[in-house]
Amino acid sequence: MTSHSITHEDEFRAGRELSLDHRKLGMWLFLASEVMFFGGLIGTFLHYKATVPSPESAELDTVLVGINTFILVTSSLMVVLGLDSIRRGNRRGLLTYLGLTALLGAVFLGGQGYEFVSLYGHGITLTSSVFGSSFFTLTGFHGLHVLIGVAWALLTLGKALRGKYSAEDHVGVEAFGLYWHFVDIVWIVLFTIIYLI
Amino acid sequence: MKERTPLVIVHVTVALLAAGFWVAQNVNLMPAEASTRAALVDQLFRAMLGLAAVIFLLVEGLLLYSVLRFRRPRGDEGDAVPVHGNRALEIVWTVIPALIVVVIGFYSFRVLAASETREADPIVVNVNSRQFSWSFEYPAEGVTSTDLHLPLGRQARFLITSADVIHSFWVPEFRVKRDATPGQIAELLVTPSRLGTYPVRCAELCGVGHASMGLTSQVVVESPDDFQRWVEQTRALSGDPVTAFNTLGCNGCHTLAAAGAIGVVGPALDGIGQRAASTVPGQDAATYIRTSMVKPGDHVVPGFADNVMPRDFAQRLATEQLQAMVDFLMAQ
Amino acid sequence: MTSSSSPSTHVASRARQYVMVFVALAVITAIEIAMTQTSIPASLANVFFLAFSLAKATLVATFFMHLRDDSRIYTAIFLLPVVLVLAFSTLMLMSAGGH
Amino acid sequence: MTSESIAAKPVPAWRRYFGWSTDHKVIGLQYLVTSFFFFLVGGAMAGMIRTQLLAPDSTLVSAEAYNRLTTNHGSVMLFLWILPVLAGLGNYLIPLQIGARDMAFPRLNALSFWLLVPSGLLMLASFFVGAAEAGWTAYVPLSVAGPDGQTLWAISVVLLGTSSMMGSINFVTTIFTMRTAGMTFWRMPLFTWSMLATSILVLTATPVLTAGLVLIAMDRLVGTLFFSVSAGGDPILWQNLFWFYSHPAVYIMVLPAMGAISEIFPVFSRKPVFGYKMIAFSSLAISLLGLTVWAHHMFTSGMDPRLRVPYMISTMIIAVPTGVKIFSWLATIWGGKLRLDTPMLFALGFISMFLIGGITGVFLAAIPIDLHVHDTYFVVAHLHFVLFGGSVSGAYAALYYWYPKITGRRLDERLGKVHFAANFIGTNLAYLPMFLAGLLGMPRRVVNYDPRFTELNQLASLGAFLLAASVLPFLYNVIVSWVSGPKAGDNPWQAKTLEWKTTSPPPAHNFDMPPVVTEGPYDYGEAAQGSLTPSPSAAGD
Repeated sequence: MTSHSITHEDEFRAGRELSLDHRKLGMWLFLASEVMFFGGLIGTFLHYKATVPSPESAELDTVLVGINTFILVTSSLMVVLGLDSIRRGNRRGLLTYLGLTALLGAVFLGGQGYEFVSLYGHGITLTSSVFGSSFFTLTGFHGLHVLIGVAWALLTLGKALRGKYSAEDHVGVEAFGLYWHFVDIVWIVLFTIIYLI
Repeated sequence: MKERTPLVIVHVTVALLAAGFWVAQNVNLMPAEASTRAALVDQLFRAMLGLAAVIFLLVEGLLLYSVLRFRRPRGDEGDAVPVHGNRALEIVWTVIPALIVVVIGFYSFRVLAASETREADPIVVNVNSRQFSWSFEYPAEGVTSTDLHLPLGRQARFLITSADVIHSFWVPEFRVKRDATPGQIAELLVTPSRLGTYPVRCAELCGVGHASMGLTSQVVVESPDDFQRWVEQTRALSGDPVTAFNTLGCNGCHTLAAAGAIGVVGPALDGIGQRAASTVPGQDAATYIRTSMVKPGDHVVPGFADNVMPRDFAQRLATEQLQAMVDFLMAQ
Repeated sequence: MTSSSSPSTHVASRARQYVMVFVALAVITAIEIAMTQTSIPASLANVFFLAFSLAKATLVATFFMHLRDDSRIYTAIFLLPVVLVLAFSTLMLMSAGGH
Repeated sequence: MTSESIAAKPVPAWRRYFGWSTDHKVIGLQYLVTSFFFFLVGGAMAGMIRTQLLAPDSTLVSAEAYNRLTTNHGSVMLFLWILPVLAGLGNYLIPLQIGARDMAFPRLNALSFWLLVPSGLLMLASFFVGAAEAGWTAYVPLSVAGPDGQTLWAISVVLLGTSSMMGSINFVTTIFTMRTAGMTFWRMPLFTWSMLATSILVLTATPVLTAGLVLIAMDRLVGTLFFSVSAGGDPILWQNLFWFYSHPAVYIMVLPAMGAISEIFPVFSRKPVFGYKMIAFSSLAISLLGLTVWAHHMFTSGMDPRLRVPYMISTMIIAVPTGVKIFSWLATIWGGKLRLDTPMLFALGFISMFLIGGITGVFLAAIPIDLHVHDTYFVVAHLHFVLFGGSVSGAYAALYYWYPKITGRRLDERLGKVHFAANFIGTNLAYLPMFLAGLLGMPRRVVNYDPRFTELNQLASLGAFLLAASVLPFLYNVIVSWVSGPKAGDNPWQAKTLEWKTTSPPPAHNFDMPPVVTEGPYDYGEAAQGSLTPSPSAAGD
């Protein structure tokens, strides 16, 4: 029994020598594959943007989506401030900032829902044109990631309420944060290629 | 042993090169060369085959020699003399293949550039494909045919497209293929260099009729005079329902003796004139045949797949053309 | 990461840095939206938009995702697919020009 | 995380293999057995295909059934046999080879296996609703129009890809963070190196295929217009997305097999592996180069002419690291004391047959030749020499080599040699004639063919039937030896890699004491002895 408990502590020694935490490494590898997934969808969108004229894109409301972008960027700030709190042992701060993150994520989704509904009102739908198909698929998959992120934020919040995180142990918060910032980065790119260019 | 090693290496190298040279000179695995491109491609292929033979014999020879020569003596449980690597050797077997690859790449590029050079006054042929047949349209000559006739020695400029899924236009004797992609027009240049009749195949899986697609078409390379004669004959026959039947692509799926068609994807049409009246209650023969052409989904003959027959004959054919085809089929 | 038992006094807050990064992100976004309302020629504006987008993504990855302080291995894992996606998208756009 | 595997009973009860287990050895074996089942399924489909092709105008199966058979034969063999059998080997071996007690994420590991089973059954079940019939390449627009099974196929491949990505996250994390004391990167066994290179490819290439399959599934289910030509959809787009994964997939399927035979050559030659670092580097080089060459599958499809030559060059360059591996293996056995046991025979067979696949790959990269042989039986022959002569031979070599590790028993050598001979002759007989058929003008995926190819096809079918028969002695050997084979001892091959430094089969926690590594994995013929000494910290407790 004793030798087993020693090996248990010793298990990730190679990772520590490289200053790698296995949970964070797993998260980064997952994000790397997510980059490729969105890369496939982004490549599709750009290809059609270049080959098929899309007069519908004039209906896009850049200002509304710009505000939504601002909201998502703000939510990223909330995550790092939450992480900063727990790193200094401030659990109350973590709870507040995680709650704000989930709230801002939900607001972003609301904004996106509003945008989708108004585009459908203009006759731009998933099946109306190649632009519609690639626009809704790309932003829809991003929205799905935000939705999962909100659920994850609430889950992390629940764990934080039960006192799972401390100044020494907060990799769970960090892993969630990596995911959330990644979703933020994807949006920064999508905002540029869909709405600005 | 040690002093003999360089000599052995020289002997083996000479023998391998001689074998490769012999293979390049004497082994022909290709069908007839019927285009100028084919001659270039075959030269490249034979050169690569010679190189491949050298590498193949070298590796398999070393493998076989090692297996025979370096067997563990019975009862010897010890290890062999350890060798972890040899910098010079490793550089050699990295650099030599790299050089070979560069040479092959350069040679391939030369062949590609030479075989895609435009010549003056090409004959333009629109290659139209659909499930499961080819039709060849000569815009300048004003004729359309299921066979591809080409004058010897004059560059042909194919403009290849598809009406439904991806097909691939392949004439093995020309050594080239090009995908027929719907919504796109692909260009292909070929200069026929040998008189004769050659098959044309579809190389890209296109559905249930993929294997038989092209069996009703062939490539005929003929003298410019013969070609001119063929154009005039074909033009004279252009109103003929048999020609229409074949150029519309009906022969890709249906059997019809009068048109020489042997397709099996759709129902056979021999005797359709008699059967048509009694196939669908309440429809006379002419109505049934007309409906089957313009709305093929209404009555699918049992045992055959729906959604194979094109849906667009009502748009593609003028009223009188449609009527002529119905009359033609009624007489079968 | 410190293993001190009373971390609250030892770990300095990075909130200031985070807020500064956030302000930079917000300002860039504001400039972008403002630019869409002006009549700068599209080709010129697009260069700026791409540069802004790259800058914002880099700021988030570097500071919010801590790539600056963490092991370089994480950076490599993230950059390899980014480079591949850039190459893939460029080639997709090039082949779009071919038709 | 790994506390579950510690709590498990030291002697594995047979029941653990039929349920949720987080022990990497149980999961590895689950992968191996499941994938072999699917190998038999895919082989049965191949048997029907080759029976149909015995005669040029055979009507044994309809054209529709034939297209469904070829499509699912390819998909089952790639996604449900080769990928999972190699994942199974990786699962079983990586923690043992680096001295860890389990994978970094044991539950994720179990999940990735249990995702495989329903996805595989889903693919087979698609035969009840009209199986996919657009080829395993699923070119649009044909695949958008096909029967309902095409949708199930797409979903199944997405799930299988997800399973393979989860496995790869686990492999990379395990290799980076769980190596035992002294197990530096340059002391890692080459099989572990190859799995690392493979996992990088899986993680970067698979998601792009997933994205493409999502587009096909949405076109079919929701009515989006991605591949609707009349709306401006581009069929070439799918080919880019598909081949971005499916070309690297070839390396995903062959690199671990190369890793496995890199383990076998030094052991059965009693010599260190020649050019260890070069072999490891060449795995990484192949995987990185492999990500840049996908469009060489599209030379005939109307890609931008300016791009063709760069793709040709990058494709050909892959021959260089591949050649480095082959020559390093030859140098490893050169001057050794060779034992021609079955694992070694299959490893030698790998070289001799993979070589043919590799050389013909350079022919296919040369654009002028590709324009003739693309989509013909030449390609069919090439890919089977790579994947059957290469990957499957490597998998067999690995199974013969590590069977005593997994079961603690020896396989019958005579049956093994019969299996090897039948497999070797069958492979060459089945696939060599196909090169000629393709060069002479036979397209691939045809249910009937020109009668002048009859003899070539009959030879190929004969070879295929021999391959089918060759499975029987293997199955018999594996089953009977498991029950009543002679005990193998812990290290029957006197190998030096870490997996042989524990009992065979290993205890649930792999090593009684965490091993400390003091030398390389293949130091045969060196004076140093006793690479395995108890960890000082463990001993001191």
